[in-house]
Amino acid sequence: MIEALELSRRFGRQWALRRFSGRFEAGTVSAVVGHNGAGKSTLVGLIAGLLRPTEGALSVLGHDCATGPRPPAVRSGLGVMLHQPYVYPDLSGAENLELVSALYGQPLTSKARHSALHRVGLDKAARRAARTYSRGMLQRLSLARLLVQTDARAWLLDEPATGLDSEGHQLVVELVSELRDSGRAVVMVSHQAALVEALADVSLTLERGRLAS
Amino acid sequence: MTAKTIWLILRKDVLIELRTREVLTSMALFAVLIVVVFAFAFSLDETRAKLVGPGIIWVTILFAGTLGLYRLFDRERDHAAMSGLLLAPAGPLAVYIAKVLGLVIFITVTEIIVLPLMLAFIGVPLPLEGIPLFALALLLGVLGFSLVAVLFGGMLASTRLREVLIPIVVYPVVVPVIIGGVKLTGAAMGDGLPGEADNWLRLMAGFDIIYLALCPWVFTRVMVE
Amino acid sequence: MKAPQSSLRPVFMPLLLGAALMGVIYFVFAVTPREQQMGEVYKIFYFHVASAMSCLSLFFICAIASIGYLVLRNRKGWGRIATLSDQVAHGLAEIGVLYGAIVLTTGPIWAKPAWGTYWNWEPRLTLLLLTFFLFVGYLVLRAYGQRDEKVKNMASGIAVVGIPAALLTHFAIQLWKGGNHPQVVTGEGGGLADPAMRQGFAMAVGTVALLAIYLVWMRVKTHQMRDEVEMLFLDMSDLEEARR
Amino acid sequence: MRPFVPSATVRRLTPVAFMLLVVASSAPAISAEPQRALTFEADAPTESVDSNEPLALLASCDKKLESCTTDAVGMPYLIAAYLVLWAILVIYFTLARRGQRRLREELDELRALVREYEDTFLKGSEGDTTA
Repeated sequence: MIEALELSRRFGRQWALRRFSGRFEAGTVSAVVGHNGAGKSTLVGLIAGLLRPTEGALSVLGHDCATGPRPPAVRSGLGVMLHQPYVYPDLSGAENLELVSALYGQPLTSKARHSALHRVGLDKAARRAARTYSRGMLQRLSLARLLVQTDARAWLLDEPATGLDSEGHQLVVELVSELRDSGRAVVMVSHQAALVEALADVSLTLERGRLAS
Repeated sequence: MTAKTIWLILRKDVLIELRTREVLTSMALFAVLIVVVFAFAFSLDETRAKLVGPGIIWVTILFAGTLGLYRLFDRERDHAAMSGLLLAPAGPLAVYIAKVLGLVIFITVTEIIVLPLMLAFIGVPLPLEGIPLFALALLLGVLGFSLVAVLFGGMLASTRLREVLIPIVVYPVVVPVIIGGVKLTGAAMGDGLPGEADNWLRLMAGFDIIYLALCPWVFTRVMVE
Repeated sequence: MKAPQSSLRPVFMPLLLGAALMGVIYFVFAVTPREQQMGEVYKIFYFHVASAMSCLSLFFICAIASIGYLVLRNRKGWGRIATLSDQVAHGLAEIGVLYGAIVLTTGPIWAKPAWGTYWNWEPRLTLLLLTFFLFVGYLVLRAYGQRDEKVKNMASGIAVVGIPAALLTHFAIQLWKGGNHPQVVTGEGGGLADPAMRQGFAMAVGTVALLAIYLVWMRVKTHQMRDEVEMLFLDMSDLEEARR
Repeated sequence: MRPFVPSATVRRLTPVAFMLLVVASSAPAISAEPQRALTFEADAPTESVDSNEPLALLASCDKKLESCTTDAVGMPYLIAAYLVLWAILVIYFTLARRGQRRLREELDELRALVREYEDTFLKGSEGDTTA
């Protein structure tokens, strides 16, 4: 599904990530844990395709990233939830969700949109502009993408529970478990131990850009 | 897929603009202010207006367009929206075309609002039969400017230096289109040799075609790491 | 592999080039005849036009190298060639801007006695001025951005646009100005009638071009060294990690 | 990936080839014939030429060209131009040279440091096995 071999990326004179190897299989939740600055976000950037590896090999959904840009099938096949929620403040919650769903797959039926927003507890705020949302609500809007982007065969989640209360945590656990049970590969990057214990089948620890032995 | 994405991005930009009306007001206001300043600076009378008028109009379009460019990409900068767009299946090409169309629309709407005012302020008579040539010059000029401006604006949007770099890099490249626009606007206002207008039209059309072919190629290769 | 840095060589080349330059300048001042209308002052043109030619060709080759970088960087196994072409492009742009500075200073100094104004918008100097701005932006970006992939891509993007920009600006200014720049070299406006003038000009062009090649090669070496310094830092952090 | 460096022979040959070229190009200068007047139509000088305009003086000079020894009119500009040429080249060259030297020192220093790391690391690793 997603495989990294001796993956390295440098920023100027330091290795942000050095010789990271790992296989992320379908139907499993793989957690990558580490303190701040351990290279987690760099790894997310590499897998998502925002950064290019300095050394090493990376293949996502069968596409070898060294051979240039990713075909559309791979792009819609990999759902990416970055640390910052991908949202336009002037559009309403519902409009944001429709935009993302249409960009990354098929347009959203109003029924599917309604049920997704309801599931993440945003049905009341759906019409309001995203500018008025709190950080937790923005995170919930991002989580709604997990339900809506049905084409995604693999998910890359960077700190999926930022800004969420305990109920939000529970929501993340439910949603990610559903993804796993439906045979999708989930790569979750987080420094919250509770979340990792609840979900992770496989857990890798990053220290100073390297896999801790 | 790409066409759908272009439409989505464009519709999103226009929708946000209709809600906030932030871009158009700043561009229109900015354009009118420039014209007023120029009108005072040159203390225009009838004869001089015809000489300086086209220049003022096109300088205003250039600066207002640059302002619109910054606004257009500011929206993508916060909330990591640009990476969200670039990772989409349609990729950077759709983003580029959507942003070019967006900028052309914004500048054209600003022109429609501001040009009548400008012509009045400068006091330049635009004869009726000159209008088609003037409109064609505007279209070719604005398209050419947008193709180059969006290429460099998109590329440099994420760097600290964009306000410094974008003008230095964009203005030298769009000079042919600006001179062409000024000359054609002059011709539309009645002076200037008839034969010259065709040359300028050919040059501006060539400019647009060349950059229509080159800019997407460069944008798609540069925006992805 | 340790490059043999013989102490003589780093000094030898600049002295040689300096001597060649002096030789050409001596030839220009002593041997080439005075011009019928402008007397001695026209002799600025030798190095002015020679530098202008080198400047525009440096920008052109820089654009080609940048296209090479953009195309090859994703090909398997072409990584080192891509890095080299990017370093070469950066060096070419730097020396291009240097020569541009020479042209844009000697140009007005020549224009004042010859045509009475420091700047009269004649086509080729204006073309060079605009392309000069484009590559100044290139260098500003290179100087302030770190040396990572994104900055290399953006800089290459700017350089690549240089070719169509120069061509279109050339036609636009021809149309706009009609051009009264004496076609000294290309022969329409009288050209170099005197053989000594032609030799002088050929030597000036030759020396300026060779100086350009040497300076670009020096800058490429510098960029390679800077990359190697970063490589060594990375190796060191590897060794530290392995020892822990 | 190590930076690409031309082979040693290429580097040794370039200065020799270059020197030959310069000598060859300046040879004809030595055998140049004495000066002769020649035709060279720069553009007609601008119409509004008043008396103190240098151009007017120039034009008058060509009537008595043979005896036109001191070209005082153009000389300061000529000298200024060549001074600018030299200034730009020399200043740039010294700055680039100094930067390169500093970089070369840093490079040698780093190479020594890395070699020293490797030695201590190899010695240090006899005892334990590294990951």
